[in-house]
Amino acid sequence: MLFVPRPRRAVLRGLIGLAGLLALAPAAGAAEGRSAPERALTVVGPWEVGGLDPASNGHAFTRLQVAETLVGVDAAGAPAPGLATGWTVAPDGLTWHFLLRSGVRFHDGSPLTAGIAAESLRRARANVGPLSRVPIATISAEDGAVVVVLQRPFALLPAFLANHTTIILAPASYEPSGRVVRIIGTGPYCAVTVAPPLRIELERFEDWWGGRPAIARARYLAVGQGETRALMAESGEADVVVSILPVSLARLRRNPKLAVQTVTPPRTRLLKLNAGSPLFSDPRARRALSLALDRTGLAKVLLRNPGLGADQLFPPAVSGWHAEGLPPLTRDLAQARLLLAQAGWRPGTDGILERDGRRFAATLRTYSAWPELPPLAAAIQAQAREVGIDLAVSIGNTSDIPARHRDGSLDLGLVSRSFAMIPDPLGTMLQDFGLDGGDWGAMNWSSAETASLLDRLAVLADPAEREPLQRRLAEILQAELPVIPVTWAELAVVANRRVAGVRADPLERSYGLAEMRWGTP
Amino acid sequence: MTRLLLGRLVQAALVALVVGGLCFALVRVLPGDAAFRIAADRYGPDALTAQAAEAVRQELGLDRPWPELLLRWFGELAQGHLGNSLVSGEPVSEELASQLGPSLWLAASALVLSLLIGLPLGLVSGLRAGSGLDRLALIGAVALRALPPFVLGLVLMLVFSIRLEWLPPAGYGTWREMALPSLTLALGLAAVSSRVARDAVAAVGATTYYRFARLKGLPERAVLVRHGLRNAAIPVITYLGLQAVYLIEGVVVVESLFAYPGIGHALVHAVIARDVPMVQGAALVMGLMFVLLNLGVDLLCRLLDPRLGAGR
Amino acid sequence: MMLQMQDLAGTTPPRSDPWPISRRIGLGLLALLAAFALLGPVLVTADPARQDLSASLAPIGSDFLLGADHYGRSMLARLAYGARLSFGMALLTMLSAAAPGLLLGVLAAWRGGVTERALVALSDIVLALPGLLLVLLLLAFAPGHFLPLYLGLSLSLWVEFFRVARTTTARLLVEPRIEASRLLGFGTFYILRHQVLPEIAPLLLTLASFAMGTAILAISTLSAISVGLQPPTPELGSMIVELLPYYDEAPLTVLMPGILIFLLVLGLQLTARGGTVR
Amino acid sequence: MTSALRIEDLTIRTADRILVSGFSATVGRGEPLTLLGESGSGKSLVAQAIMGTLPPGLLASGRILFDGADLLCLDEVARRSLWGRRIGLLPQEPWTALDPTMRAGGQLAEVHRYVHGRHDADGLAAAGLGEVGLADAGGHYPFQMSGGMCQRLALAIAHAADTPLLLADEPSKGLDGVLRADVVARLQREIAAGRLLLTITHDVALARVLGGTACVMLDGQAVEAGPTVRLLNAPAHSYTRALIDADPSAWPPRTPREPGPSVIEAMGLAKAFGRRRLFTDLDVQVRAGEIVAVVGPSGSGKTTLGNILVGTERPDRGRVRRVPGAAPLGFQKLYQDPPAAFVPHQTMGRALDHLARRHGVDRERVEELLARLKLAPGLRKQRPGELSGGELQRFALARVLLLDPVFLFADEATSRLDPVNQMEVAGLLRESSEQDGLAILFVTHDTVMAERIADRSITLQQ
Repeated sequence: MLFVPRPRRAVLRGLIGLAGLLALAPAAGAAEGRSAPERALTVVGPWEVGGLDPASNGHAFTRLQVAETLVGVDAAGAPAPGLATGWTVAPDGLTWHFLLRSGVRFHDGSPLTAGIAAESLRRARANVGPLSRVPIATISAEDGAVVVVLQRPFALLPAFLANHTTIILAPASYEPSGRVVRIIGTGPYCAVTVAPPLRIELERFEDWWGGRPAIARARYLAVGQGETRALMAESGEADVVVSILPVSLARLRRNPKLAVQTVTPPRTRLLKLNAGSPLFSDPRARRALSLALDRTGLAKVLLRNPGLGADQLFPPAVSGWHAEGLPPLTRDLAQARLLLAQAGWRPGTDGILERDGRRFAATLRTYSAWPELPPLAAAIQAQAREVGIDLAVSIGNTSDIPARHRDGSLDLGLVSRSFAMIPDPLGTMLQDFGLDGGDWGAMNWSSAETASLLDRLAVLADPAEREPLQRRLAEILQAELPVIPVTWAELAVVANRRVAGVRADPLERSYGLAEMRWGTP
Repeated sequence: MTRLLLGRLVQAALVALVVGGLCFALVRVLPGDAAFRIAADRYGPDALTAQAAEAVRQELGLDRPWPELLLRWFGELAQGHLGNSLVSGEPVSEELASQLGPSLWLAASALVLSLLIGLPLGLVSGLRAGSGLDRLALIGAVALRALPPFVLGLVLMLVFSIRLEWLPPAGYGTWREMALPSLTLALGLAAVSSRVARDAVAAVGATTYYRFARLKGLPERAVLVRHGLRNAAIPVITYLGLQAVYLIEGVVVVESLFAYPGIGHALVHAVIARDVPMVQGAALVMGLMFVLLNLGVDLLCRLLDPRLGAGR
Repeated sequence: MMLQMQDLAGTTPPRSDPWPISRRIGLGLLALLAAFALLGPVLVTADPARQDLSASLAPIGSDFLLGADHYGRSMLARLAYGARLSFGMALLTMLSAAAPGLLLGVLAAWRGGVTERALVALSDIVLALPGLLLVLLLLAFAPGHFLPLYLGLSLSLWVEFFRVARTTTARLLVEPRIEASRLLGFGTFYILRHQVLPEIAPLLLTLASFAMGTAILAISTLSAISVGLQPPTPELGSMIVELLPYYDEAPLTVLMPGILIFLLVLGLQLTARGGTVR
Repeated sequence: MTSALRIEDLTIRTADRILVSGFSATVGRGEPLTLLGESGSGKSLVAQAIMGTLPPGLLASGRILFDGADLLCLDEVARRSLWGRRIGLLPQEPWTALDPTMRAGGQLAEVHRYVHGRHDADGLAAAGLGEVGLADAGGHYPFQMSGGMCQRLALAIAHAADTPLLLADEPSKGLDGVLRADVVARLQREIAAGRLLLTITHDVALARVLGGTACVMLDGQAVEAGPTVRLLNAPAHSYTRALIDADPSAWPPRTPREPGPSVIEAMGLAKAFGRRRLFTDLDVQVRAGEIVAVVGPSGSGKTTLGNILVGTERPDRGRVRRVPGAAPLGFQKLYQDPPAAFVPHQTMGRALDHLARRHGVDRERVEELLARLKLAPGLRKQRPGELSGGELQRFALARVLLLDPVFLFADEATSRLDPVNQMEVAGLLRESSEQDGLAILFVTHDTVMAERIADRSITLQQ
């Protein structure tokens, strides 16, 4: 034993002091963003920052305008010049020329060449992503142009080249193995630090081909909780907040310091049914379920906007696809019960329908990646109950839907489907309503007519020619209901009034940092 | 002393083995196709397709026999590697490092705050055990204890960010962003530690030696500081040793509410995404941190109470 | 009078009143809550799952006694059913954590030696394992079910009981009175039953009260990361999460489940410690 | 410096009963006052009244004059200002009154530093420790010091306070002969230094050596007072006499008797704790009807030896042989601290019933045993905390005798009792050894008691 007196008090003081330090000392990177003369524009969004791989996180870099694609998108959602000033297609519809914009430089100063662009595209094609679904034969470079040769005509090529997985990066971005180790793009902002999972720091790229952006420094913060995002806006910590919970909207609108914009993106929350299951193989059952839904109620209460009730697949904003005058999907419990009765379902003792001993009971699967889905599911559950359909809600992982689509164990799924991955909705339609259905679309449902319609659309470029086909498609889906539209979506962007030039992009392709500037609050 | 260190060392080793094996086994036997889960986490809900999942399966060789995978993990662990994340492909150690830092800052500051709040409160209520103030403190503690952390956090945001506009509601980088989350955690901790402190103080106050210190003629302050605090601190510290785990892992909600990067966040994310190496890595780090922390607690207690060192 | 126990420093005899006022209040509270949880579902006719979107967030005192949640479901009904489920499950968790914790703790202290060292090592490892991990993993087997959730919780909760039971028992066992009882021919069971249990009971009670609170909160915490939710089942913890977005429009409604939890923990606390020094 | 402490007509009462009535006494320079009496006689209350630490709910009337003020009229603050400056305390059983987590030096130094604000407190402390022979114990914690060392540290603290008035509370309690003499010597030094000394004790021998005046208390009354020597030599009051007779030195010597057959034998016992060797190659034999005393300084292994014999501890070497045919429960033990040997929440009645039921003893047997041990039936409803040490120890004896043991290990069984009870219990032990032929191993630190009660003694050295 140590009998020698030790200076215990001193040791203790030391410890306490240390503790104090811990409390007060600023955490790592304290100085960041505070010492700068001009405030960094803070953009807050729900999407976490993943790695650098364009296939998984390209969207982050297009939204923040760090990297750009050959083809852009205009206000109407049609393909527009991007890094390519224009394109031509040979009469055979196979060979495409994309003329590169001249004088474009990467953030590391190196010039953009056709070769580099072609290389990026080849990588994108080899990787997971939409481009790998395009019937491409070769991608090569000619002087000042990227040449894409197809196996068969495919009019959507430009739209596919607007997808964020096809961003053009400087050769220095890749390490020999082909892994992206830094993002060197051509956009108006360069990524100074990419700190997964929550932050990206941006700096203005002085010699962007589009001119010098007004705001010098910006940063993106990923904030998962909708409530927190709203508070970030209210507290003035954030300059621009993307995607606000419907509940918070009214409050934010009342706030004089904030400007709220809402747009309707081409996104629909829909019920994906297994048309192969005995429950839903009969179209009458699908229609009955659709008739049981109080879409307006759902939209009013949960989305705080009655107009979002989806009475057909596409919202009005999607021109050419939203079919005017299509008989809307409405609520009619009597009609629903009638249809179910015709389909042979009789109410059992507990009010749940039965047919030769089998209850009309199914599992409604959804996931929490979109915060509105679980509440919607709970409401749908209650409404289905009223016509005698017993749904058990299971909230799981996003992957459950495609996985169970594959092994056929899905009866019913509530999903949020975006038709903007490829700016042209057809891109998604091809994926979802082809002959053997799609991971997020039809399941065990196919219609020869739909298939042929899609095939014909795939080679047509002229909107006027496409319009009737698209309308026909909408009619079939409305009648057959391989998927039941529930609500459309609304994207709310809130900006502090000290920032001017904020524009909400329905396609969620870009936050439009380059157009923003500091205004007078 | 050496025995103590040795014991903790053995514990650390055991933890490493158990954590590694258990996480691996559990994550393996979980229902749901790992390839799909990983793909979902990589490409997001909109871009996830079966085709993507298949690509993932090929790339990661998820269909390889599991003993091979487990053994490789342990093998790499022995050399100090934690493997690569299945989702991002980055080394687990790097991913954790970027989140461990903030987590530690958060935990440490929360711990200190909770002491600054809990101890004085416990002290006064302990000295006046049974008084109105004591009862009030109890009710306060219970209230804090009954309030889910995210509700508490929200309230704090509303007060400090919206009403007073003192602190940012979320983000990270400087102490300002850290203040609210650590306060949220600290209050939850202080709720209980204040009661522990209160009981400890009350107990010490009832001892003969404490009263004799008074009769010696020491001023009350000296009595408290010289004979009260040290003796009362021992149970409090031991308790905090247990609670610190809660700090490291219980923070998940707080982290997501305040958009603060942390290891709890990493763990949940990894489990959901079936990112086995990340799960193992995160769990391992947490486990070892716990061991380390308890070592600290043991040493501190011995420092305060020499009887413990004497093997009594 | 126990003056012979006093020395000059003026020891006051320990308060021996087994029913201090605070304990009575606590018991009263618990009784009320129990009644609400058990009788509520029977008396309240409203269906906790019945939605009426037109009555979304109806205020207190309207055609709903305690108002309605965002789906227009009767809060009263949901609280009653929620209380039954949450309290019941919390009790279950607490018991399934306390029973093994207590037994193993006493066993460890009683047998000592290898048994003790092994058990302590085990508990240390469990402690070092993130409880969250255990719960998450267990849950993945039966997503959306509460039972595995609570059992998963008790997997990490039992340790605390174990540690307390062990240390207190160990301290008791060296007391002369235990040795005396042994010499007087009393068996192990008698000693545990009449001498050990009665003395560690109060401590365990305090632990238990916190454990139940912790259990319910853990649920809400997990619901917050959307684990363990299973609509439309009313469960206090997940109710808070469901309602949270509406904190601005219906703060009181959001708080209601929280208040129930608060009353439960408070009641347990008052009962367990009776406001006296432990 | 103050000349005297005068207590006039002090009465202490609770709401419903009087605990001390009309007590008057004076402590003068060189005239120490010793309050004699059993626990519960109210002597502690008097001291508490002086100190101002009466438990809440007790009211004191009368006057306690000191420094020309009436202590009873002082408010909290004024009272505290006296502690350690005008009135000092020598606590009973100092090992419980010392901070277990503070070194000896610090506990002494703080008196200099915080009470008297003297410079070089540490130096003074070191000197003070040296004076009481603890020079090299300054770095020790209480748990590293023997009872005697703790007692001396307490004395050093009291000395450092250097208060005109010193209250000594049972200063000889739990100390063996040598240590007790040491304490007395130091107290006398304080008296010589002109300090007023008020001692509370039930130790007649202590009172005798302290001299001055003595006052015998019974049930809150001062039954007899006067110069100690006269009072102890010519006691007027019966209780005083009882008290004097109760002192072991006054016990009738044990009549030599022919011991019965050997009940238990131990050969070549050896026991050590870590590096500390208690005893090696020790032989012990106890015969039926024989009382064997084990004496020796604290820490010499007296208790351990007894435990080995009853089988609650194992020896490192050597073996214990019990008489063939003796029931395993025939070897029993009495404990030093009676309350610690009972289940606190169990009434005596229940405890006995459980025991009787377990061993199939019939009620009559229990009743007559209780009667024989002078335990009123009313006590059966009490819990341990509500009984006096004497009563508890007699219950302990009762429950042991219920199993008709052949061997009993009495571990300091009387040391915590006041004289009258002590004699009574000792008498009962003697009685049962004579009547039932019980073999008793009587462990004590009190050599006088040992030679009075035992047939022979074993002395263990440190």
